[in-house]
Parts: sequence; C-alpha cells; structure tokens
Amino acid sequence: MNEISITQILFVSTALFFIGMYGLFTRRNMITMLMAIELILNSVNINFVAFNKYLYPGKLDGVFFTIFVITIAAAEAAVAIAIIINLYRSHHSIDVDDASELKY
Amino acid sequence: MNASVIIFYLISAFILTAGILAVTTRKIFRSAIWLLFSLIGIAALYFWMQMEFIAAVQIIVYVGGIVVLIIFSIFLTQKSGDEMPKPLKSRTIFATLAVVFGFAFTYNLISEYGFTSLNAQPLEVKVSDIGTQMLSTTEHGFVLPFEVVSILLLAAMIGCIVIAIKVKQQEK
Amino acid sequence: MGAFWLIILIIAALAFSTGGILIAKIFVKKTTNPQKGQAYECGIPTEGSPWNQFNVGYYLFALIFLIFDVELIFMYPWAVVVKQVGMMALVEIVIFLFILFMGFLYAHKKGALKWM
Amino acid sequence: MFLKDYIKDVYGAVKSLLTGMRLTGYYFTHPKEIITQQYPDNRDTLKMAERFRGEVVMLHDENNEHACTGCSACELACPNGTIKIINKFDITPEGKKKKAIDTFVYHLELCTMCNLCVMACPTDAIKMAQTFEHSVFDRNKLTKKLNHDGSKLREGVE
Amino acid sequence: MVEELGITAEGDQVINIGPQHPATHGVLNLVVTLNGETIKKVEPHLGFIHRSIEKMCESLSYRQFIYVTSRMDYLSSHINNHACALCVEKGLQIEVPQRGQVIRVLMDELTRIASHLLWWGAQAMDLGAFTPYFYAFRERETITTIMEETCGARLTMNYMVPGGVMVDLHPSFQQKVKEFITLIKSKIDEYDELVTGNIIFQNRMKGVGYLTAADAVSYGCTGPTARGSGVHCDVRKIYPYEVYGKLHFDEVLETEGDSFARYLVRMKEIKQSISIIDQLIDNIPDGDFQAKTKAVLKLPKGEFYQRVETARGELGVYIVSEGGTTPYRIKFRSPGFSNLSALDHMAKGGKLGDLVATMGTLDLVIPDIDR
Amino acid sequence: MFSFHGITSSVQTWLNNTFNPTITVMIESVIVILLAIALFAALGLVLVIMERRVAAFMQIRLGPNRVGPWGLLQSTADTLKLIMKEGLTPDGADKFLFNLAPFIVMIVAMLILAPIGFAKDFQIWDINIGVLYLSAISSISVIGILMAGWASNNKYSLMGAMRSGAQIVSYELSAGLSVLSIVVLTGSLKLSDIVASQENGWWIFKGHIPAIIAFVIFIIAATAETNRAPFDLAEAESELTAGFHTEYSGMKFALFFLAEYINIFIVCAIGATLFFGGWMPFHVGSWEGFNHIMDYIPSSVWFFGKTFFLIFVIMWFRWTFPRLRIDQLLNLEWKYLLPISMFNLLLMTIIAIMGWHF
Amino acid sequence: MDVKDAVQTKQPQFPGEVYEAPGGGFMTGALNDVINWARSNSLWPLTFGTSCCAIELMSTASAKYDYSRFGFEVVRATPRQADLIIVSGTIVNKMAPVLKRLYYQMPDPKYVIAMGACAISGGPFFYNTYSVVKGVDHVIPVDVYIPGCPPRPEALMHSLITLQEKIMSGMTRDQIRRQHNPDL
Amino acid sequence: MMTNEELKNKISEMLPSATYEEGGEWLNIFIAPEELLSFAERLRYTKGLDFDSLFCLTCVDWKTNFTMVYHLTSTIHFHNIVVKVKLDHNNPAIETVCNIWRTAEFLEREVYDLFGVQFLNHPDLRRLLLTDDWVGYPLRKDYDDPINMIKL
Ligand code: SF4
Ligand code: SF4
Ligand code: SF4
Repeated sequence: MNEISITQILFVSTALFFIGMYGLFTRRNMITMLMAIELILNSVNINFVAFNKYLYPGKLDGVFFTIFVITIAAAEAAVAIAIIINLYRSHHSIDVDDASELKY
Repeated sequence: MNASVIIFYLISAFILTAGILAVTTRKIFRSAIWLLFSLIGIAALYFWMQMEFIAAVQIIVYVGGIVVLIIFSIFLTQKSGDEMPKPLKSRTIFATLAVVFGFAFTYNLISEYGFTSLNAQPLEVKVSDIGTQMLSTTEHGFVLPFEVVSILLLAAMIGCIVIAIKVKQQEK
Repeated sequence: MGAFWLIILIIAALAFSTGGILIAKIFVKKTTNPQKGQAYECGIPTEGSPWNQFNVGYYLFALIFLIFDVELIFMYPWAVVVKQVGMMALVEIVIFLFILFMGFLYAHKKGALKWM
Repeated sequence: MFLKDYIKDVYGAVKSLLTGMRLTGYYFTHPKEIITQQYPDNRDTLKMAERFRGEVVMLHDENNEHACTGCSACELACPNGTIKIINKFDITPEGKKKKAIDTFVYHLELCTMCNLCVMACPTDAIKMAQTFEHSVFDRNKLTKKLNHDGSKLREGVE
Repeated sequence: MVEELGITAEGDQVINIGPQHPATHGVLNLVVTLNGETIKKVEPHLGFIHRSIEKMCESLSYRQFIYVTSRMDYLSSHINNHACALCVEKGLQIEVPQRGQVIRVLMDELTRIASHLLWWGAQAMDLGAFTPYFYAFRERETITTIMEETCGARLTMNYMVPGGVMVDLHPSFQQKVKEFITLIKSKIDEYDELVTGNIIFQNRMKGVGYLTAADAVSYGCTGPTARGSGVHCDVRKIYPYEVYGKLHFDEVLETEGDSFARYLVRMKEIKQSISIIDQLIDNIPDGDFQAKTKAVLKLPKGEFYQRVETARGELGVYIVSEGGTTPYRIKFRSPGFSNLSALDHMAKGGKLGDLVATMGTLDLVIPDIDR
Repeated sequence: MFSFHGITSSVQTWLNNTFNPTITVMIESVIVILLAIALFAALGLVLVIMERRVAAFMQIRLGPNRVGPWGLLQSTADTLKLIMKEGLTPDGADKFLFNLAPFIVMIVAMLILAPIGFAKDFQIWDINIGVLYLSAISSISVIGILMAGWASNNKYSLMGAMRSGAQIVSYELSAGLSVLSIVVLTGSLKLSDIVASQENGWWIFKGHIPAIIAFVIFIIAATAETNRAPFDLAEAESELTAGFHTEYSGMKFALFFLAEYINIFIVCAIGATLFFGGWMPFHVGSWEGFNHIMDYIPSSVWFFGKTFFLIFVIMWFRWTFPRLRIDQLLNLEWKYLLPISMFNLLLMTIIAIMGWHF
Repeated sequence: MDVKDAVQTKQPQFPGEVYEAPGGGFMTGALNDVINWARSNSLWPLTFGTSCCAIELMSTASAKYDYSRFGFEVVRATPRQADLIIVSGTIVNKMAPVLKRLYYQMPDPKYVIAMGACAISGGPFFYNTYSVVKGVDHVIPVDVYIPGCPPRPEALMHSLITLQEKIMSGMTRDQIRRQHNPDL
Repeated sequence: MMTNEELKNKISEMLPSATYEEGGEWLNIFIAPEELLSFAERLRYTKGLDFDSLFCLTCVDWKTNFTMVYHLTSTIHFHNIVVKVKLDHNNPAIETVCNIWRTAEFLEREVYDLFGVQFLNHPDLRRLLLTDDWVGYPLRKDYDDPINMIKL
C-alpha cells in the first residue's frame, strides 16, 4: 500500500474527471450526460478520500465531505431524473438540443 | 511490487476502462452498466484504501439507488435497444483535444506539486468515530450538516414529487 | 487484507460458474434451427421489440427510495454510537427522522406512493 | 382513529396469514395425512375399478374360441373408426359359405374407451379390459389384432 | 393516476399471453396491450384448440355424438352429455325413468363439485399459492374414484345415453357418496382458512375485474360469472329440467361483481350442490335407469334447443334435424365463449396480475370455447 | 467436541511452519476457494431437496423419494442434468450482458459469504462494517437481475426484471432499518461483535417486543429481497412464465437457481446472526449448568440449525401464501413496513439508551 | 403453414429429426451411464396442456399420484428450462406451429411424450374434422406414446418410466425403432 | 313472462311483415335481412319485451340459403324467442347486432369464420377460430378439404 503514492491515485481521479468531461462534451442525451456528471463527482470523491487518507490521516473531514458529496449527488440525480422524465413527457425527447427552447 | 500494488493497478485499470466505455458505448443500457462497473471499481478502490465505510456507502447509494434509477429512466424515456446517434465528428475531435490537453495540464500540475505525505500509520476509519463526530455538537462536530442533510433530502423529495406531479396539472 | 479475500471469493465464483458453463459447451451436441434462437413468447413470434420505450410505473418509488437510502446510510454511524452518546443521539435522530417523515407524509398525501 | 384502524388492519392481516400457516403447518407435521399411492411399487396391489375401461379385448376361452360372428355391429357403432373387421368366408362341412372373422383390427391409438362397441355387440364377444400400461416407443405397435391366431367362433353363437 | 401522469402511446408493449402459458388453463392466446403494468386492451385469439366438433357431429349418429361432447367442457363432461341426451330426448319425446333422472342429477352435481374444486385449486395456483391445488385435488380424487366405479372412466365418462344412463349405479355408490359428503363439509372450512380468509388473497381478488349486471347480460355471461354480478340466471331454477324443479336449493347471488364475488359464488355453489346431493342420495327411486329406445335413433324434422347449467354457466345444445339419423346442424352455445368475451371489458385498466385473477374467476375451459 | 477454531489454527500453523508466507497464502486461498465452491454446491443440493420435500409434506404428498436413498440424490441428478444441458443464447439478445448476468449474480452471492460466521472463529473476513457490507453487496444483485432481464430481449424478462428492481430496492429500506435496530443494541456493525453480544441471550429474547417486530419485518423483507413467494413477482410463473430468467437454460439458469437458494441461505444466516445469536449456543442468563450443557453442542450445529429453521420458515411462507400484486407489494413496503420499522427503531433506541434490555 | 405440408407429404418414415443421443460417442462407459442416469431422473416437463388430457396430467401431479416422486414436478413454464414436452391433448392446425416452435426452442437434449389418443393420432377427432393434426408426430418427433382417452395417471407414470428406461438405454429413437422392427 | 301467443301478437304489431314458423318450443320469427337492425333494437328496448340477452347466435347452411338464427331471452321476464333471417347463399351479408348485444361481436366473428357470412359495420371482422390464411368456410355443407378431412 505504501508503494502507491497519492499522485497515482490522483492520476486515476483526474483521468476519471476528464473521461466524465469527454462524456459531457460528446453526449447529447440527458441521461448519458447525467452519467458523465456522476463520473465527475466520483472523481472528486476519490480525491477527498485520498487526501484524507494520505495527508490528514488523523482526521475524518475528507470522509465526511465524501459522504455529503454522495448525498448531494443522490439528491441531484433524483431531481435531475425527475426533470428529465418530466421533460420527456412534455417534449417526447430528452436530447439537450431539442430541449433548448425550454422555457420553464 | 506486492499484491496490494497489483490490486491497485487492476482496480484503476478497471475503473478507467469502464469509465471510458461508459461515455463511448452507443447502447445506452450498456453505457449504464459500464458506469455501474466504474462505480463498483471506485468502491473497490475505497476498499483498497481501507475506507470500508465509504466503499459501502458508495455501493449502496450508487449501485443500489442511482444506477437503478438511471436504468428505470432509460426504460421510461427511450428505446433502450437502439443505438444512440454518433456524436458529431467535430464535436468528438474537439472534446478529445480539450480533454487530453486538460488532463495533461492538470496532471502536470499535480505531479509538480510535492505532497507532503505524512508517514504516520493511517488510522483505521471506524464507523463509531464517524458516528461520534457526526453527532457531536462541538466545533468539529457535523451535527449541523447532518440535520441540514435531512432538509436537503426533504427538499429533494418534495422537488421530485412536485416535478413528477406537475404533469398531472398539465394534462388536465 | 480484507480486499484480498474478496478477490479470492470472486475467483471462486468465476471458477465455479465458468466451469459449469464450459462443460455444457464442450460436451453437449446441439441441434440448430432458425426458431431456436428467437425470443420465447408462449410460442408465438414476438411482436415489436421489448427494447422499446417502456412505462416503468414505479420509477417514483425508486426516486423516493433513493432519498431514504441516503438517509439510511447516515443512520448506520448513528446507530453504532447511540449507546455512547445517549439521549442527545435520540434527539438528533428524532429531528432527522421527523423532517424526513414530513417528506414521506407529503409524498403520501400527494399520492406519489400510490400506484400509477 | 386513523392509528386504530391501521393497527387493526395489521393485526387482521397477520392473523389471517397465521391461520393459513397453521393449516399447512398441520399437514407438515402430520405425515399420516399423506395420500400418495406409490404407483410402480404398488403394481401388485393396485386394483382398477371393475368397470374401468382400459382397452377393448376379445374374450377367448380355453379352446381358443371367441364369440365374434363378424357382424360388424361394433364397427358401425364406433364413432371414430377404431375397429376394422376383416371377414373371410369359411366353407362349412356342409359346403355352405359361412362368414367368419379373419382379423379384428383394433386401433388402440384411436380408441376413446367410450364403450359403444361393447354395448353394440350382440354376442358380447368383446369387452373392456382394465389394463392401462400401454406405453410404447412406436406408434405402429398400438394397432392390434384382437382375435388370437387360429382362434375360431365358438359353437352355438349366432 | 393512469392518465394523470401523461402516459404516452409510445410506452405500450404488446405481449402474448398464451397459448402455452400456465395462467390460460389451456391454449388461449391473449394479446395484451400493456402500458407498464397496466392493461390497456386484451384481445383474445381463439382457435388453438378448435377441433371442429360441430362439423364432426354432423356425421355422427345421435348415439355417437354425445361422447364427443364430453371432450368439450371436459370438466363438466357429465353435464355436457346430459344436455345432449336431453336434447335428443326432447326430439324423440322420451320420458326418462325417475331413477335415471335422479342418477343424472346426482352425477351432475358431483361433476359440478369436482369442477369447482379444480377451479379453486387452479385459481389459487394462478395467484401463486400452490398448496390449495393439492388439497382440492385430494377431494376431487375422491369424486373421480366414485365416478370411475360407476361410469368406468375418470374424466370423460360417457355415461349418459339417450333415454337414461348407460349402466346402473355401482352398489357402493350410495355409501361412498355419503362418506364423501361428510368429508367435504369439513374440508370446505379448511379451504376458507387457507385461501378465502387470507388477506393477500382477498386483496388480490377484491375490486378487480368489475362486471356490472347490465354488462354481464349484454355480454351474454352466464353461470357464476354473471351471478357474481347479481344476474339471476341459473337454468336449474329458471327452466328446471329433470328433477331440479322438485329440489330445494338456493341460487347463489352476489352483487359486487368483482372477482371475489365470483369466487364466493363458486364456493357457495359447492355447498348448494352438497345440499342437493344430500336430498337425493337417500331417495334414489327404484326402477329402470334407462328408457327403452330404438337401436337407431331418428329425430323428427325440426329444431330442438336444450339448455342446462354446467359448472361454467348455461350450455345450450341446438340441434337442427332433417329427420335423418345424424343431425343436420348442431350448435353448442358454450358458456365460456360469452364469458370470455367480457374479459377485455373486465381487465382493462387493471394490472397484469389482475388479469390473471380475473381470468381465473371466469373459469375458462378452452376446448369448450373453441369447440 | 471438535471446533473449527482448532482446525483452522492448526492448519494455519502447520502451513506457516512448512512453507514460506507467499505459498502459505496461496495454499490458503486455494483452500478457501475450494471450500466456498463446495459450500455452494452443497448448499444448493441440500436446499433444493429440502424445499421439495418440505413442499411435498405440506401438500400431503411424498415428494422426491425414488432417486437415491429417500430421494436424496434428486437434486444431484438435476444439477448433473443441467450441467449437461445446452446453454442457449437467444439470437436477439445482447450476448455479452446476457452471459455476464449469471456471473454477476454468482459473484454477489459469493461475496456476501465473506463476513458470515459459520461457527466460532470460522469466518472468512470479519469486516469491520459487517452488516453495512452485507446490505451494500446484496444491493448489487439487483443489477444482475436487471441485466439478465434486459439482455434477454424478451418482454417477460424485462418486466420481471423491472419488477424485481423496484421490489429489491424498496425492501432494502425496511431490511436496513430492522438490522439497524439490532445495531443500536450492540453498538457495532461487526458480525463477530454482534454474535458476541448475545452470549447471555439472543436478541430476540432480550430485545423485548421491538426486537420481535424487527425480526418479523426482517424476515418479510428478506423474503422479498430474495424474490421468494409470496414476493416472487420477478418470476411470477402465472404471469410472466419465468420472469427474468425466461430465456436462460442449462447451466446459466442453474446459476440463477443456485444463487436464489444461496441468497436465501445468506439472508437466513444474517437473520440468525442478528436475532438468534449466530453460532452462539442457547444461553439463559446465569444458569451456569444449563449454559454449560448447551456449549457442548458444536457452534456450527447451532448456526446451521438456526439458519435452516429460518429457511424453513421462508419455505413455509412460500407454500402457504398467494403472490402479491406489484402495487400491493410496494404498498406493503411503503405504507406498512417502512413506517412501522422507523417507529420500531425509535422504540429500540429508547430501550437501548435506557438500558431496558437484559 | 408447415403443418399442412407435413400432413400432405405423409411420410411412411418417422417424420421427426433423429439425432444421436447427445454425448454419445464422445464419452463412453460409466460417465455416459451417469449422465443418462441424471437425465432420466431429472425430466422437467414444460407446462403444456391443450385439453382434457391435461386434467389427467394435473391429477398425476396431484397428491394422490404425485409424479414428484420421480423428480418430475419441476414444471417449467418456459421451454428454455424444460426437458420434456408432454403433449397432453389435441393439437390442431393452428396450434401445430406453436408446438413446433416450442419444441425447437427447447435446448438439447429434449424428449416428447404423446399423451392420449389425440396426441397419438387425432383420436376421437381423426375422421371428419378439418382442423385436427392426426398425430403430433407429424409435427415433432415423439419418444413415447400412451393411448387412452385420457390415459389414467398411472398410465402417464408408466410412460414416464418407459421414457426413463429409454434414456437410460442411451439409444436414439432410430436405434430403438430398429430394435423393434429389425427389417426397417 | 309472456306466452308465445302474447309475444306473437305483440310482435305482429311491431313488425307486420314478420312470418312465423310453428311447432318449435319457442316462437320462431322470420324477418327480412334489412329489418333486422331496427327490429332487434326494438326487441331489446321495448318495455315489456326487454330481450336483453342474445344467448345463441348461429347460422344454418340450407344449401340454397343461409339462415341466421338469433336466440333471444329476457333476464327480466324470462321469455324467449327465436329470430331467423334468410340470407342469400352466394353473397351472405347482414347488419351486425353487436351494438345492441355486445356478445354478438365474438359470435358474429365465429359465424363469419365458419360460414363466411359478412357482417356489415362489424368493428373487427376477422377469422376467430381458424388461421388467417385458411381457405374456405368449413361449416358450409359444400366444404371439402381432402387433406385434413379424412372421411369415415
Ligand atoms: S365383436 Fe361383436 S359386434 Fe363386433 S363383429 Fe364381433 S360379434 Fe359383431
Ligand atoms: S370403445 Fe369406443 S372408440 Fe373404442 S373401439 Fe369401442 S366404440 Fe370405438
Ligand atoms: S385423448 Fe381424449 S381425453 Fe385426451 S385430449 Fe384427446 S379427447 Fe381429450
């Protein structure tokens, strides 16, 4: 375990972040975009945990932040999906391009 | 090179491959499944970092909740068997370039920065510690966020319901 | 070294399943005909694809579940320390649960927990 | 008020479920209620009801004689052509031609055990047997000849 | 909430239920349009067991055609045979001797109990409880044994002939039936404990598959299906045949019109049948069991219609005779056919699980519908 | 009386003395793999034959009794046959996911085994988040089912899968809450701690009425989470023919079948651990003599005895009750089980804080 | 419709496909015996009943006769998991393609029992009917025939035992036919 | 409950053109095909008649013509009548009654399937029992199918 430095973990999280970014850029489907956002949030979580683990091993703040991020991610996902489904029902499409004229 | 390192590389490779597949597959259901694997991989990473509690939370919330919800919404909103349209060429190229440069830049920054790794033996994160700190009302306690979370959840729930039921009025 | 045992168990599961599936692959002689691979639907050819848009009547339940699920994970650390912290923990959780229960009642009242 | 109804609901539901479980539990703990007859093992003691209709047989006595005159009444009575009577003409000692049965073809695979042929037979030459173990691998095996080889009409039966 | 949540036609799935499906009790094909779990339309496709019985009967003699009819509604095979025999007798104007009549009625009622028992087991099985099926068959086996002793077969007895019954009762019949009656009276309570009172079962059955009385009449529903909606339609009461006119029994009526009402009707009908058997079993008159008939039957020119009450409802036999030895045209008005036509109406708006429950309470026998 | 503790430690020391650490670990892993597979196979065989015999006795018949002595080889024959049966993959299916799904289900079933204490000191990994780990891992299995249902390209499968998704997801809440009410009492998530805390009496006896309510809710939720009747909507035979595994045949089907039984075993094992003290013998407060006698029965016997008792209860449910409808199923959870278990948890908290339990 | 063709070209030969007993030739001796033993003792029937004979099939399942003693009670509703079709009842022309499809959709090895007069030959509906298939062996190959209308439960069990014997013997349909009629 | 005589009088009032056939158990009324729909409506809704249940609908092939036979009963008064309509053998067609008695929808489909009688304005006239590609109408007397029908 000690042979893995924090940089390596950060590599993973950064890569994951940009993978999420890529998805966000290329996908036009709201659900897939939501998935990409989840990836981004997760990369952040990895960072929190890694920092907590390697830099402040005595504290728990990173852990708490992670938990709260997960909580917020869940709430966000729930609301986002409710919106997506609502949008689908009124527009019959969940493509962002189609929904751009959305007023409310 | 010991077992732990190998496992770390395996997990990382798994996370990244699954992540890449999740954003590139054109079948939306498979995309959700890859996302799921990526998330499970992240949970495994937490396990590897001996943050079992976070790992379990990750699995419960993401795998048991969010992904199931995403899958349901996939069924609800589209033909899950159809391939999604290919993203525009220009957009793909732009996205790839942006992402590669961004990544290179960020990673460069990270590796330049010398993290002062405290070599204190990492503590085992006990659930009871989390609990005590969460409930404590002292300066480092998290009781306020804890209660605020409940309000956040309440708000989210009401939001969902309002949004979902809004259609009801529209239809009438 | 907990994660190690998990991997061992995964290997066990994989070995078990692959072994079983491979035996049949190797030993069983198969017949083929065009109908064999088609979807089974009581013996009548399927009309339309199941991979069409499908109305999942229970997605609202899943939405609400997600909220409660998150609530549940906050309760695990709480439950562990309840005995040490004592009355304070009870008060805090009662507030916590009460707020959520309001949401639950709201959902109930709005009919989100009714079948649709 | 609401709470009271709620509790009542739950109580009633649980009670009804427990009643059901008591019944199945009763049968589980009382193996003597088991009514299974173990078929291939009870072959010796298994007795069919005497009216049970398993297949049509032709009665032959010890002299290998039967009572079928070949009148075809059964063939006519049979609703689905299970019986085919093939007649031949014997020359009686007096030099007269006499109709006699050559083959009584019985298609067991068609027969529906309806008893009409037996009722139609004027001489009671055929009757229903209680056998039932007719399973075969080959459908052709089910077409039977009911009169035994070399059998002949019993004296005095018209 | 169905309309309220903006359900689109895009979410519809068309699903085939049957022909090979455990819930259709045979080879019925229901093409169900589903939206999520909610049923929008049920379209029955018949004919997977259409055996052309009506055409066949045109070439069978009046003695022979009766046996085919026991293959129609094989669960009430006796009653089918009874209807045909009655219709032929009506044409020939034969009076069946008292003993014959009583035997016929006894057999009818035993058949009805057997049929309802089977239905009860199958209904529970449709709803996912397997054990009741075995209990129901235990009692049903007793009936089949009694039948087998007297009639010689377990299911397709072919016991009724024009003019009476084929053979006399088995000597042990009376005693065995009495034993059976005492047995089943105690077992019915068990059934109630296990199924009728069960909260899951009640919730599954109550309030699903509504059928109003007017609809029931319009769809031509008969038997327990219609009586569950409060339609007075028991042929045994309205147009009594054989000795039914002299017997005391109630026509079971429930007014809710949902699946549970139909369920209750059948359960109570078992009790009514028991009481009929109770009345008759000690009073089987002596005498002939069969009227004298000619060897070859010829119906006079004309049309004859006879209706009886089978376990599923009103069975009509319509014979058009040209005066020959075979019917010119024969038509069976089968109860299941009309009952099935109401299924779409009953199942619409319910869940997939309700469809199974509703279909169960119609007690369909597919060969009876397809003929 | 023999105990696993002795065996495991002697094996461990022997290995440590004979080989170097790496090889020791490898040998140990092989042993664990073999044991796990053997346990799986044995459990599958035993549970299937048990279910069939239990069903038969409740249904006043004999059940399998002709294959092998008393029919004990029936499930062996079934398994052999299934292994030797062709495994079809439908043409229209998403082949990759279709073939992956049974593995997922299997892996999940296997992973849940890790923290379960089969006997005294016989546990693969006494993970410190114990019960949380269990509910986390078990929530993955829903993905396997959803995957199987979707990939089959069959309408029945898809509907079954979605039903089971909604169902498993919902009942996780009340299962979690009832587990929590025991955690409140023990103050630890570790399964070994939970077992240890029941040394002088099982929680179901010590925890007053709330423990009993929690137990009832737990067993209901467990039945629902394992897709067992009366909650077997995912494979509701009379509605969806075979639900999510409609298109599976041969060994792949067998894996689902096996996983179902293993899951039953696991939830019952959890139930036994939480409420009946796991491998802990039956102890009554301070009756030293009595407790001593009870200790003579090996701990594994206690564990399996309790687990099989719970399995029997679940089978009893299955062979007694009709199936619920999907909306009733969700109703039951959201209208009854969830509020009751929340309330129950608060009660339990009060008891725990006040120290009213024994 | 393929049935009509099958009926039109009424072959004197056995109409179904005949293939070697699976596994045959590859493994020999004891292993083969074990597999045949497993197969013969674990016949899972498909829920398939069309008419009256299905009721007797149900009776066979019921407590008094209880074919679960042989391990047959695992009735699968989907052909993918079934080994055996008991064709209990009449097959009409409209049903024949369905039956064929169901048979085809079963994974190998698979067996068929024709139960009752109708399934063997059309039985009571052999003459003067325009819609009945005159024997299901025009549609799918049949292993065991049981006459009767309907065959009583014991008869059905006898046929299952017969089928078990056949599987144990490891012989193909063709071989058995040859054994019975050497001149074929 | 009305006797056959009373019914006959009542119906003669309603539809003078109807003819009657004697001898049956119930009153047999012959009417012309065009009159069927309006007559049926009146039978169904006239107070005192209330023939609300069509319990049997069939057709008889008399080689020269088809006769549609409607057996009606009233679940209020319990009287029965039989309405018969003669149809042309070459081109049998008649109005549907499925708006009056819903059960007629299936029954008419069956008659269409087996006899080939066209029901005008029927919502969904398809084959019911036979496969869609079946040739011929099997219950007609002249139907012959040498392949499937083995004559005894
Ligand atoms: S069996 Fe009887 S009826 Fe038949 S041919 Fe012989 S004598 Fe005549
Ligand atoms: S029992 Fe019936 S079907 Fe069989 S041969 Fe006799 S008359 Fe024909
Ligand atoms: S053989 Fe007889 S009992 Fe069996 S299906 Fe045919 S007619 Fe019915």
